[in-house]
Amino acid sequence: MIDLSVTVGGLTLKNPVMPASGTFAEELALLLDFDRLGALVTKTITADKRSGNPLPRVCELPGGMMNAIGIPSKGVDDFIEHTVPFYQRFDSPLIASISAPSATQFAALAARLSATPGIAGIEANISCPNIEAHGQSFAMHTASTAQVVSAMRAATSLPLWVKLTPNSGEVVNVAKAAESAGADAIVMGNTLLGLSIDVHARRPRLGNVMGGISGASIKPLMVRLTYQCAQALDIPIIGCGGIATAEDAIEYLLAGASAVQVGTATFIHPHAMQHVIQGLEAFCEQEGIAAVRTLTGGLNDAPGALFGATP
Amino acid sequence: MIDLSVTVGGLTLKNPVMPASGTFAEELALLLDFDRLGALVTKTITADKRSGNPLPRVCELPGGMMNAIGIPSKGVDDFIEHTVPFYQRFDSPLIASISAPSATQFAALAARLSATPGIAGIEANISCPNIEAHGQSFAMHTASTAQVVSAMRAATSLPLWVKLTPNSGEVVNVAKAAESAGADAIVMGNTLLGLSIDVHARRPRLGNVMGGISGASIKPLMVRLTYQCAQALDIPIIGCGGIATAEDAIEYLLAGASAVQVGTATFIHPHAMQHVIQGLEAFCEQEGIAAVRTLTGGLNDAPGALFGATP
Amino acid sequence: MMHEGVPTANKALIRCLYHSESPLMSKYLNNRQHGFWGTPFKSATNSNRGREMLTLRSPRDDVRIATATPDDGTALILRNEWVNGDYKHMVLKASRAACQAQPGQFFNLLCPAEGSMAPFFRRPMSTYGADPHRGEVEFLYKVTGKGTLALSQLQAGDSLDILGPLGKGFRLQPNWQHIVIVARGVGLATLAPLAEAAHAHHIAMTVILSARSKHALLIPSQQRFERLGARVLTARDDDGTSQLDGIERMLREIIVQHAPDALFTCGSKRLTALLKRLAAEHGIAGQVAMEEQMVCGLGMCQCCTKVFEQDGKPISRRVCVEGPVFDLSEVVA
Amino acid sequence: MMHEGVPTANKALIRCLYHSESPLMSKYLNNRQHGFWGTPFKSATNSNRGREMLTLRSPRDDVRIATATPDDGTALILRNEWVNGDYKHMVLKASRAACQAQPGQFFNLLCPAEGSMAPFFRRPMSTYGADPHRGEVEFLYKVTGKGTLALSQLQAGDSLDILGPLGKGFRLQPNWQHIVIVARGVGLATLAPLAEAAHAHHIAMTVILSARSKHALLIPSQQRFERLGARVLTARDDDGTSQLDGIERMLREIIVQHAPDALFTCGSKRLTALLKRLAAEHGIAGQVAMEEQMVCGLGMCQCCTKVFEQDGKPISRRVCVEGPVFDLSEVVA
Ligand SMILES: Cc1cc2nc3c(=O)[nH]c(=O)nc-3n(C[C@H](O)[C@H](O)[C@H](O)COP(=O)(O)OP(=O)(O)OC[C@H]3O[C@@H](n4cnc5c(N)ncnc54)[C@H](O)[C@@H]3O)c2cc1C
Ligand SMILES: Cc1cc2nc3c(=O)[nH]c(=O)nc-3n(C[C@H](O)[C@H](O)[C@H](O)COP(=O)(O)OP(=O)(O)OC[C@H]3O[C@@H](n4cnc5c(N)ncnc54)[C@H](O)[C@@H]3O)c2cc1C
Ligand SMILES: Cc1cc2nc3c(=O)[nH]c(=O)nc-3n(C[C@H](O)[C@H](O)[C@H](O)COP(=O)(O)O)c2cc1C
Ligand SMILES: Cc1cc2nc3c(=O)[nH]c(=O)nc-3n(C[C@H](O)[C@H](O)[C@H](O)COP(=O)(O)O)c2cc1C
Ligand code: FES
Ligand code: FES
Repeated sequence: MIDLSVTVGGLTLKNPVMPASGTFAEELALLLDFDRLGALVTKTITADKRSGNPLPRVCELPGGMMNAIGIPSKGVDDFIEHTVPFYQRFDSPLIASISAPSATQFAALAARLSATPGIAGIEANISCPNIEAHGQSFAMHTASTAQVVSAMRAATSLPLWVKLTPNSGEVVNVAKAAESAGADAIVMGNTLLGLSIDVHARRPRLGNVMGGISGASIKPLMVRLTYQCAQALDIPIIGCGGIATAEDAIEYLLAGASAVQVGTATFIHPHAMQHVIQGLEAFCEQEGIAAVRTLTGGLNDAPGALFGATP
Repeated sequence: MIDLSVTVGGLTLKNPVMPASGTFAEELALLLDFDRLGALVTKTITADKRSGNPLPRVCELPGGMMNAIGIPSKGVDDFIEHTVPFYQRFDSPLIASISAPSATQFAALAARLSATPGIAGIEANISCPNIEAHGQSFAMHTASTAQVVSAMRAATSLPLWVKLTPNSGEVVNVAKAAESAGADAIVMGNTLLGLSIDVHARRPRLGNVMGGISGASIKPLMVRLTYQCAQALDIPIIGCGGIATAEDAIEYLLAGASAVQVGTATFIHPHAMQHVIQGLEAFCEQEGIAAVRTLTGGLNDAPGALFGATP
Repeated sequence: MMHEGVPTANKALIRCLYHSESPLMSKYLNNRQHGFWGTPFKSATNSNRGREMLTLRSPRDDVRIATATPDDGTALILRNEWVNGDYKHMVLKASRAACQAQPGQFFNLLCPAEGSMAPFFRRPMSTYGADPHRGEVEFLYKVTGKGTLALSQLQAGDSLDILGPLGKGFRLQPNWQHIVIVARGVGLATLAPLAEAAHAHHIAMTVILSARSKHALLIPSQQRFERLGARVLTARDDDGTSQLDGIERMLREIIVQHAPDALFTCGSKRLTALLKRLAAEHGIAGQVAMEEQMVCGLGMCQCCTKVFEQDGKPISRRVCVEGPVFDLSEVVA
Repeated sequence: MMHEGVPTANKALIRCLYHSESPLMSKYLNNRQHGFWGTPFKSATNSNRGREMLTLRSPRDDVRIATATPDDGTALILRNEWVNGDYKHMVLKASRAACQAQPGQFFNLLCPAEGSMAPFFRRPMSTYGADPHRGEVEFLYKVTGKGTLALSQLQAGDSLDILGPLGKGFRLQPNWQHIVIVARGVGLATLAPLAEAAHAHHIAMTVILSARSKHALLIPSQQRFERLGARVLTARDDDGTSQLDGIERMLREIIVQHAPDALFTCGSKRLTALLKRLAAEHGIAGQVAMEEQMVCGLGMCQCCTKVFEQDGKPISRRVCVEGPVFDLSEVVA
């Protein structure tokens, strides 16, 4: 039997595959056995109720999508009263994804959830491009990242995963800032800010004008960022972006990720995560690998031989 | 007859469509009448001969590609002696794309070309991700951009187009720095740095490990950056990234671009630029538009009505 | 895999979120009756494949609604024929779970991807027919964009991934005597099975067909409804009768003559607003099947939300799980 | 559009970049002869469709090489049949320009795109046959990855965008008496047309077929070459003879007995190195058709470069335009 277990930011998961926040909810239990998943990551919640962005909130792109859902939320009270109890039936660790407008409010929300039994860890969504104007989330810069992560670190002893954004031009520095401020793991990462226009209507396809790109088109970018972060960090990295197959997941593991999150793919194939887990097992069997965790950072990244002539 | 002409950074072009540097060369004259193109943009050259990167230099991605060609060049002498004369046969303006390791060398190369008859403008490729380590090109930061652009501005009176990179986290500030330093137009933009791994060989698919992503997958990102730059700049913007059809081009025009460049699409369909030009004309006819330039900035970007309830 | 099936969640009683309007279990007794539009629904007995009953919490009260669990399976296309210039009728061999679909429920279809023009999201499609005995489900769809074009190119023998049945369908009260259905354009596909179910329930029907002139579906729909014993009135745009006030006049006459128990419609905002007003005015029940852009169809992505009203306050509901059929009283006109 | 065609560049004499080895115009006189492998090439007269002669500047000298201009057109598939388990033989109705293809030239094929597994780059494929009179071109291809799989699924009546003829093919000197062709695996597809051309030139041939055991192409190739009057020696891996030294022994015998004028091979690095050594040792000419990953196939993208040697110095050449056929003397072993 292949050992699929991995340890990530203070948690041991039965396998490296979990849902990406916002692409997974209770209703999927109608189709998928949640006990097969490495962890259960909830939709980002906020302390207060939020309505979310204007419609349309999604649009298609070639081989992917863009969204500006805008984190509609029933608030933390409903989350603690209804959502957390629902997930107690399953033995996979529950990771609560949170967002807030300020470092202090992030810390308060983190503290509130730390006091709630049944929550195994917190994923800080400091990278949502659809809340502040034009994607200026905390994770765009090192200073704001350090400030919000240290505030949360002081507020909770639960494993704290910090989710970053590819929209920042200094992702590795931001990742190091999160690490120094006490993050237990980095999630790399959230959606890439884009704009898609209906040329006949002369209108953006999303009510919020801009939105976050996800799916296959962002995979090479996110694998690169995972690789760069892995070179610079000691804490584990959770790779996320365009994963639909086991091969996609293995690219992230080889680049340095310890676990992966599957998002958009579940919308198209509700059993996507199950297929990725099965595919990981088959790959390890074929390649004679005893434990999937040994793939982490397994990339042979020596450049090719120099090209020996000018044209 | 529809008026397809546009003025960009001091040049009047017969239509807004031109090749993206590095995806166009003399051999295409065997298939395409260069006189039909808005402008002719050459492969980036360097003062000295360069061999270019190790093989493999390209790999496929879903609906796009990644490259780490590494600007192989025969040097400026060969360019002036053989390449420039070749293009004199055509009446479309010739834009020479240049790269150099330092601001002073950029300026020297710009001066050398300004003294060469037949060159209508210079495109400064300060955004190639495959030369310096891990994409740290000039256009990543405002200071380095200002320095290199002002040096070139002093060295040439030719129209100076500055090509930016989506890898920077402060693209709009970099664009403004280029504008203040004297750029006549911004090209938005070069490729997005990525990493693609062959999981069976445990090797990067490119000899240079990382490479630049191009094609359909980067279009929504580049349209967004074009839109943000257009809001902040007075100088014209040339949109580039994933353009294969007239509709793609019109997205950029509506977002604020005055002209567009077609790159990867020409590799798959050598007549791609011709089809885009024909498509622009047909679109204007259908929509009753007399001059294509009136599309520039035509996006109605009012956000949708607020969503009036919480879940 | 021919059929993903639901996990044998023997361990846990899975409680999910579900909206419920009436306490009545959504059971319909349908006897078999062939109509041009294909077979009506069979009785919706909850399949006893050793699965825990899935109880879904309604946002307001904790009523247990036994409903078929959706199945993420691959169906085999038996027929996929043009009904007229715009519409195709697809019949598939599908799983037991899929064939439990109720009128007003829908499926999310994985359209085949062809080159760069490939559709990415699944496309939602109402159940046009579902027959557990023949093991078949049917869709009647208008070919408009990338996804429906891809569906239209499928041939008998091809397979199609279908996710469903999804959402909450129409609710019929057993004590109802007479209902009115106002159908327009493609809404006919969603409402035809409702008429079948009402007929099986021995509930009398008046159907108002409102369509542009020689609308493709007009004549065949009229025949189908008439075969179910419905009184069919047509309101055509070209002869000016299908203007909203024309339909209002017809409805007022029906309300006076037949005192219908409930009004039903699908899709069009203006018709929904009219029915809501008349239903409130005369204390009649009413339901509307709505449409909104969807991605997951399961209630996870939050893209298909609309503003409804409840006890006078605005509340956000997901069309895919809390609908697509909503009570007229909740709808914001 | 059935056929893009070259712009009527009447205005300017278009000078491009092209590599040339020998001053001889690349003309081959081929008479028609059917072989299992399809029709050999017709004489390559430069089509006089009012186009300026395209003169391509060679990097070293300014020799004018008249060559067919590539055409970006859509061809109609006549046949696309399995030759054996791995290989398919495709025959297409193509444009006049396409049918001017010479042995060693290739086409860049736009493989159809199927969902997420769609190939993106065009796939380069040697001309297996080109017949201007029948207006047909042929490809013999091994089904290995995404692109060739997509090609293999095309049927008679389907269309395929083909860009070509591309690159520089084999050069035969009219005064040559005897040539040796060493073919291995899929290289047979590239070298078969060379044999046809040599035969038409009344040049005697010895062919060494080196392939794994019952290699799919072995027997049919042997028959085809023998029909052209070639002496065929086979070197099979399984009986140990196709080891490199086995082939070297055969070559040395042929050199001694027949004093061949030139040695030809395709693809494999080890065979190329062996032929380069023997050609240098005995002052014999030699050419090799090479393969490298390609995107544009036209010389623009710079991805298909290899290091060659010229006057003892390393120089970079593009396999797609300065090749795919190179002189053995330039190749770096
Ligand atoms: C619950 C429900 C039931 C439906 N039942 C039927 C039916 O029985 N018969 C029928 O012909 N149509 C029905 N529709 C509409 C059908 O989903 C759209 O016609 C279809 O999605 C159009 O996809 P396309 O790719 O052809 O068009 P495109 O314009 O290419 O679609 C682009 C995007 O917009 C979405 N979209 C476009 N039109 C609609 C629409 N009217 N409703 C929802 N999303 C849309 C598509 O799903 C896709 O995400 C139903 C829609 C919903 C929500
Ligand atoms: C000039 C030239 C002539 C050729 N002639 C023939 C021929 O007559 N018959 C034949 O069967 N094959 C021939 N080949 C090889 C053929 O191009 C490859 O088999 C084909 O590209 C594989 O594509 P794929 O999608 O099936 O494989 P994949 O593995 O999916 O291809 C992935 C990428 O690698 C490239 N690639 C893979 N193998 C090769 C290769 N051997 N050479 C160049 N690129 C490759 C593909 O083009 C594609 O870009 C030729 C190659 C060249 C360069
Ligand atoms: C519809 C939608 C909703 C999302 N909501 C959230 C969210 O609430 N919180 C969050 O951190 N990320 C959210 N994301 C981002 C995903 O978690 C993930 O980071 C991103 O989509 C990239 O992964 P993918 O390509 O596998 O989807 C959302 C993505 C989508 C498509
Ligand atoms: C093979 C290849 C080579 C390129 N070479 C250059 C170059 O030399 N200089 C440059 O400024 N951009 C170069 N680019 C980037 C393109 O000019 C263009 O900015 C980018 O590919 C995005 O456009 P596209 O999606 O239409 O290709 C190259 C791109 C490719 C794919
Ligand atoms: S379609 Fe995803 S929540 Fe309704
Ligand atoms: S394939 Fe583009 S230069 Fe050879």
